[in-house]
Amino acid sequence: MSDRIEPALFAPAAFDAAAAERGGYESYSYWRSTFRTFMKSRLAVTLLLAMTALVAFSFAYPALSGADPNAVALDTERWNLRPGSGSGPFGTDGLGRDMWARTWHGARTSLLLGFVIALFDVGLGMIAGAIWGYARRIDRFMTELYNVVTNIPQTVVLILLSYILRPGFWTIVIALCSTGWLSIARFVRNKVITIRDAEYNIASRCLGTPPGRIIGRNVLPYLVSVIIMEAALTIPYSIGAEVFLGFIGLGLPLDTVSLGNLVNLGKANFMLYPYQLAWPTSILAAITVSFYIVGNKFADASDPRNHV
Amino acid sequence: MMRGKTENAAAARLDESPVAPGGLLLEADGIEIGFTLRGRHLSAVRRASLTLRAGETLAVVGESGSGKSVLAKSFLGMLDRNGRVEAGSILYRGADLARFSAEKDWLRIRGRRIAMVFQDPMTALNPLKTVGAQIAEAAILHRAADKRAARDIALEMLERVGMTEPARRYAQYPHEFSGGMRQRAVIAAAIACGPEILVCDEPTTALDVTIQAQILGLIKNLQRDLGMSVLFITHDLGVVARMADRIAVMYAGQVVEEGLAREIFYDARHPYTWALLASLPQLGLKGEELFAIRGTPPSLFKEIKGDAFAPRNPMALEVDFEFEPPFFQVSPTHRAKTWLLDPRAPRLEEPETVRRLRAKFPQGSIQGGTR
Amino acid sequence: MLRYMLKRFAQSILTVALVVLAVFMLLRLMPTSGYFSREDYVTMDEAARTAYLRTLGVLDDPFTQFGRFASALAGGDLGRSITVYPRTPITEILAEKIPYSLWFGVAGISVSMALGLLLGVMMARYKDGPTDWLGTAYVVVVRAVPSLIYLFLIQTAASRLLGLPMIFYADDVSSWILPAASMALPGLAWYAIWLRRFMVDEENKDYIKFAVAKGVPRGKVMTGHVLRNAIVPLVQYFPTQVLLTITGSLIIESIYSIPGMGGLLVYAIRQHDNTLVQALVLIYSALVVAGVFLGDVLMALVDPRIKLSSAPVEREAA
Amino acid sequence: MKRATLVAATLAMVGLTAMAGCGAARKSADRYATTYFTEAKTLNYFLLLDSTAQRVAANTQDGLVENDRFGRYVPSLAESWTHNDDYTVWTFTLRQGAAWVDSAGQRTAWEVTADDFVEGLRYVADPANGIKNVSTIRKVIAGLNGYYYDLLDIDEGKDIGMTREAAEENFRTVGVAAPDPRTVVYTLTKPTPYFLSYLVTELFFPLERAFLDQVGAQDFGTSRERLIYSGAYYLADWQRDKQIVMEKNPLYWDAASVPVKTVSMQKVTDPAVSVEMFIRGELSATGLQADQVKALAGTPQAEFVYPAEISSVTYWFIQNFSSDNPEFRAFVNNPDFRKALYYGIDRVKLLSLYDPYNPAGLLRNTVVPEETVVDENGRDYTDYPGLAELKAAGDYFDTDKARSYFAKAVAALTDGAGAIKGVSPATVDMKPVAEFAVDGKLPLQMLYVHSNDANDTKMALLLQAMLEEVFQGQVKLVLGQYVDDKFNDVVEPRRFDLVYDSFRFGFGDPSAQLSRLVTDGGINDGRYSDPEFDALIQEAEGENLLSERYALFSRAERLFIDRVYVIPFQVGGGAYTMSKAVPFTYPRGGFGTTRFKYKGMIVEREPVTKARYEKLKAEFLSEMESATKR
Repeated sequence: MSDRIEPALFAPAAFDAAAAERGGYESYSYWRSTFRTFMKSRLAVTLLLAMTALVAFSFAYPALSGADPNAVALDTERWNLRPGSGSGPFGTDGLGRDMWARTWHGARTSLLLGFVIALFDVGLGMIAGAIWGYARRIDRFMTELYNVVTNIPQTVVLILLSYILRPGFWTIVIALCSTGWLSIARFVRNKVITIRDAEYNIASRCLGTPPGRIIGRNVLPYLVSVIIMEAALTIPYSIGAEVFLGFIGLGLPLDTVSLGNLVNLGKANFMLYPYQLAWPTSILAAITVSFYIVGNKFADASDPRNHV
Repeated sequence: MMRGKTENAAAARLDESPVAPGGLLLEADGIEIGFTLRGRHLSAVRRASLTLRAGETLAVVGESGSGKSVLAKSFLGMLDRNGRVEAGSILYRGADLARFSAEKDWLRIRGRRIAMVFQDPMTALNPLKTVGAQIAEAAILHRAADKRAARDIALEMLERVGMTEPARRYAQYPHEFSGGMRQRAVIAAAIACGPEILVCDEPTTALDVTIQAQILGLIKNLQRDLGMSVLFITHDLGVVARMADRIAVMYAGQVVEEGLAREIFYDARHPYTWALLASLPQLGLKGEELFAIRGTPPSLFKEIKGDAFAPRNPMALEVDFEFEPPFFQVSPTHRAKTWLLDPRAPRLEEPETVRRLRAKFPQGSIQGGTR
Repeated sequence: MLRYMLKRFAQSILTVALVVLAVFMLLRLMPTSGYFSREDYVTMDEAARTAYLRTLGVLDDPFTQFGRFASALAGGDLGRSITVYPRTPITEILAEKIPYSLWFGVAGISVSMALGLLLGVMMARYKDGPTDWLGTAYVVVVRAVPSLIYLFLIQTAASRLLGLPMIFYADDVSSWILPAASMALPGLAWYAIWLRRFMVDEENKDYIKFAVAKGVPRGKVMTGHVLRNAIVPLVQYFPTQVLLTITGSLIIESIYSIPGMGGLLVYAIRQHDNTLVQALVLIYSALVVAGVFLGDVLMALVDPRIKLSSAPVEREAA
Repeated sequence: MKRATLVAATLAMVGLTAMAGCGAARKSADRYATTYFTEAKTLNYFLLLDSTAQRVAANTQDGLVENDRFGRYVPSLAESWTHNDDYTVWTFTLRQGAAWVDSAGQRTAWEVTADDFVEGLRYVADPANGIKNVSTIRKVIAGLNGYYYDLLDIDEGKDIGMTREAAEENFRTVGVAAPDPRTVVYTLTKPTPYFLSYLVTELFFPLERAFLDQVGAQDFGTSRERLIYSGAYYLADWQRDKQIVMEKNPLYWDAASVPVKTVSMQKVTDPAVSVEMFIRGELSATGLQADQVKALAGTPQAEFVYPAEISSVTYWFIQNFSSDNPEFRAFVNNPDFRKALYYGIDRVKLLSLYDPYNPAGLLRNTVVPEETVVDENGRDYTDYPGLAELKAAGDYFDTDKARSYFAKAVAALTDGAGAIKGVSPATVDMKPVAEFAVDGKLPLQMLYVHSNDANDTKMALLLQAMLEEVFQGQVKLVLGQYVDDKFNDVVEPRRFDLVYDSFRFGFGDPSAQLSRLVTDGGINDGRYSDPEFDALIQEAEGENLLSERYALFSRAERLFIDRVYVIPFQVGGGAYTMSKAVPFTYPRGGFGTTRFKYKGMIVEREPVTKARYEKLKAEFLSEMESATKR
């Protein structure tokens, strides 16, 4: 085989430094790798699509359809209609309210709740965690605070705050965030301390870069993946918490349409009108499960160890 | 090239006849090892061939990622789950290890025939078990020893690897050991079952320089005392110079040059080997920048055309970018895979640094390769 | 060691005291009208209402009340319930209720540990296989779907399908099955998923590879090395989990009518039973603190690398 | 039980019932199993903070008199009684040998004596014991009010010139005395012909002082061992939040009238569970909510469902006459608007949330409940002229009337362009219940406040839709919400325009409710004022002849309702039940603990069918007719 090679080829070739450097690798980008790794999981992609569709529909439907989820039927014949019997795809509830409209309005409320809580938890947690990690002086205080707060059983705080404050959207937000941010802050703090003492940051500090800039430029980007995951996992958690608070009578006002309220109302009538629980529950489960899995898969994908 | 898994029954029967020193013990031929990483295929080892003779020390050298560890691991059936030997054969005592798939088969090889010492002694020992127990574990398995006997063997091994107060050391946990002591313990565990081949995967990289010498000495002594063959994987030519009888140089999943230690050090033919030798810090001159191979190794996810080293080789020929070179025999014991040895190729001088090496380390200062 | 324990103990006392004080002060934010029913409110005049509140001992300033609570506590007295079980000594209430929660909790933990660890091992052993897939699906459902929903469905569906009683009767063993099983569900998922993760982590470690290289059969590697080491981080949580069983499960106890501790705190808060809330918060936080400490001690016992010193053990799983 | 067995059992049950209907002998059971939803907070029967404790007290403690199955007052621990001519001094002669038993059903060292009744009242009258209900009788028993406040002042640290011991000595002057062990004499502040209706409340139950001293005041009634029993049952088991078991008192003076030997109550949290347990045969009786009744239609159980007893509690809407909402304040002070509301609220529709089949059966049109107050001729108070028509009106919902009254009100209160006279745009601050802006124009915005209970919320939404429809969009209901037990924080500071409230009827006289509804009355939460009504009530209170007294009260009540100061709409209790207890075999009465008594109740092995219930009811009504006519 080698005999057939053109002798002319046996001439020295010019050295191309760029080609040598390229080595056949594409340049590594953290986000591109994360994205690619994530997209490799068919389940994650499917659920991400489902999740997006659910979220989009939950926000689009109430906004576009104009259906009133609290529209009461004065005609008692229209109460408790089973799905399909001229009553919308999900039937009606004990006041003749359209379960389809209620389910999507409820999904929107619950998602909104989850988003707001995630925003506060993660936002507050990040800022506090970054400061906590960077400022050695407050470390002791924050650690003590963390110890005290994490020693109070979460349900105690949840119930206590829900009870002292008036039941409502912001009460639940406050109740859930009052403890949620601290665990994220703690996590961020640990990360920050690890990164803070990394050599390039010490070098950077020596060059007189202000701490704020170091946090913003060098530290926070490392936390973004953590943050997205925490945010994604906060959604199912806060939806679950809302259901729990509803169960003990401290949830959102019952004329607010939320998944928690729908579940608790549906539960009371489950033996009689199972669909009144089944539909909201299915949507709820679809949302929580997809957020949970997508969050976890994203966490996997954002872990550089899993990058090719 | 897909292989069937049907002829494995015979694989488990090993030829027990003694192999005279210098006789062929293990012969890997045309090995291809591939990994599936997130849906992509990576060729870690590409048609690599290697022989190991009884009682010799063969050093496999190359940059990280050149496939040397992977190749060695395939001799013990220890590739990660997503990797497998896709082609080639590994003949050992009449069995083709490349066709082993059942764990039952490998259990006859691992430890008792071929043992392995890992790079990082800090992580190679189970932190929650006593050092003694981890050595005895191997003894129980391969010498069918009861616990008492295994303990005695373990104590003997600890002593053999130069541990003082073996009884006390036996009951200690790895974290109570220094790095060097841990590596001794790892070696003790590896030799506890009396293997024929000891694979040392960069056993000194993680250690202090002073400890390195001790460990290398220990391995050398053990080899002599126990009559083992040693497959030494390293990227450190300094270590190679001390240890190796023969050297195989790997690049991008291929063995590119193979020969007796002195042949490689004094008469290297492959540009990559030259480059490696040139990078020896000992060869640096005051006021001159240390030599470094330019560029990065190729991605093994992609098909490689021609000579894998060509893009980084300042002396590359046009043909290197088009066709993969075959092996050219330099001497009966020495061969290299480069077009430079082709009669059609221009005569190129080896680099200045390599000549300097010859001047700095005259014949005989390379310990191995006397055979 | 002794110094460390003393320091740790003092810190714990302080933490618990701060927690109780915080909750105590929060409780005082609630209006006293909650002590009266609608009917009471209209039939009692202001003076009578004040008199009633005085008999409850809630009119003194919070610090006096707290002082009273603290000094009684020093004498081993948790006080008497105000509104939930008026005038009943709290210790008596607890003595009645704790056994129920404890037994169901311990039963739940035993089941969840046994099955959860088994499931975790199977998932790790057959990673990416059907077992792993099903196990993961189970874990996802249990962790993502609000527990109220599946617990309720279990009560209604399983009791009908299996012909088991819908509520708990102390003298009917078959009525213990569903609540105990429900109790085990979340724990089972927790054990399974963490054990799986830790085992997978362990499997990739060098010493596992070295053990394989020594020729240890895979089964032995799994049990003797991987499982052994993967369980260690879980051990840390064991004391907390066992201790916290006495706080009961609100939902399960409520739907199965188990007279345990689960709903007590909620009732106490909603009925402004300050002494009861204080006692419960005190107990709960003391349990958490004790659990964490015992967890660290246990860790030190099973992991030779850890010595009890000034720094608490960092916790990985949550 | 496997599904097949369940089906078989159900079929067998149906079969047996059918047989029973054919006249086969019904087997009676000596066990009554039921459920309860809230735990008895304490067994101290003077505190009675919840209905479960009331059930326990009703069956384990007796008073001087009790109600029979027709609601008549009959002897209990008192054999007989007399009163003076103006009903101010009542003398009771006790039964001999009524024993206190302990929690094992064993005889104690004590018998029920006249002193026990004196001690009972002494306990109730001491503010230190925190008896909330004492206010009901503080002004009934002579000297009690003064005694109570003396002690209260002392406890609050006021110097009233005596020590607590001295003040306690003054209990001699309070109108209760035990001249001999078998005689109790009550002296009252004013003529009280209906005094017996107080005696079925716990406030007049006996208390064995020696036992109280033995267990200590603090511990009294905190466990079943720390209590002794004088009633038909003793408490054989009490596991908090789990179960209550009452066993028949073997020493009971009227043991022959107690057919059921064991009453067992299981705590459940979910009403649906109770129904399911009944269907599975685990219970003797269960209540049913509206939706559950509907779901049972077509099942074998459907024929067992019959209406539950209604109670003397009345639900009514109250309007805030001094609202912070200027729009509503303008309208509510207009009688035509109130009439418009009166006719415009479709109460039957609201009640179909509670009873889908016969919602009108839950209607109540009067403040004072029917079948509770009867004059000396056996005539029901609500059958007096004026009220009789109201009662007969039944469902008076009338859209046209509502609209025409509303039009009148609008004409009077607004200019032609829909702007309400004298009202300018404002922000109505009723925080934390609600905050909203009003523009001083039609549509009228009004704040309806409801609890976070599921049914209350449904009712609010229904009311909102209903008023929108009836008043053609001119009345907009703003909804405000409070946590169930925080109603006092809403109604006291008057953070509502419209809200509903409910009141138990305390004792056997219309004054129990009506006298509290006068200007500045205890339950005048709307802050209306009507001198004409006040005068009528005052006049009625001075009349001692029942028929005259009731005539005056009924005139006042009619005027009160015609002017729509409140809008009564619902009876207490009601809805449906399934039970193995034979209806009308147990005591009947609207006061105290009577309605919780199981004495005399006959329990069968099979559920009572609806048909049988109807038959029993007809029989009972005719029996009662003859029993109560004098």
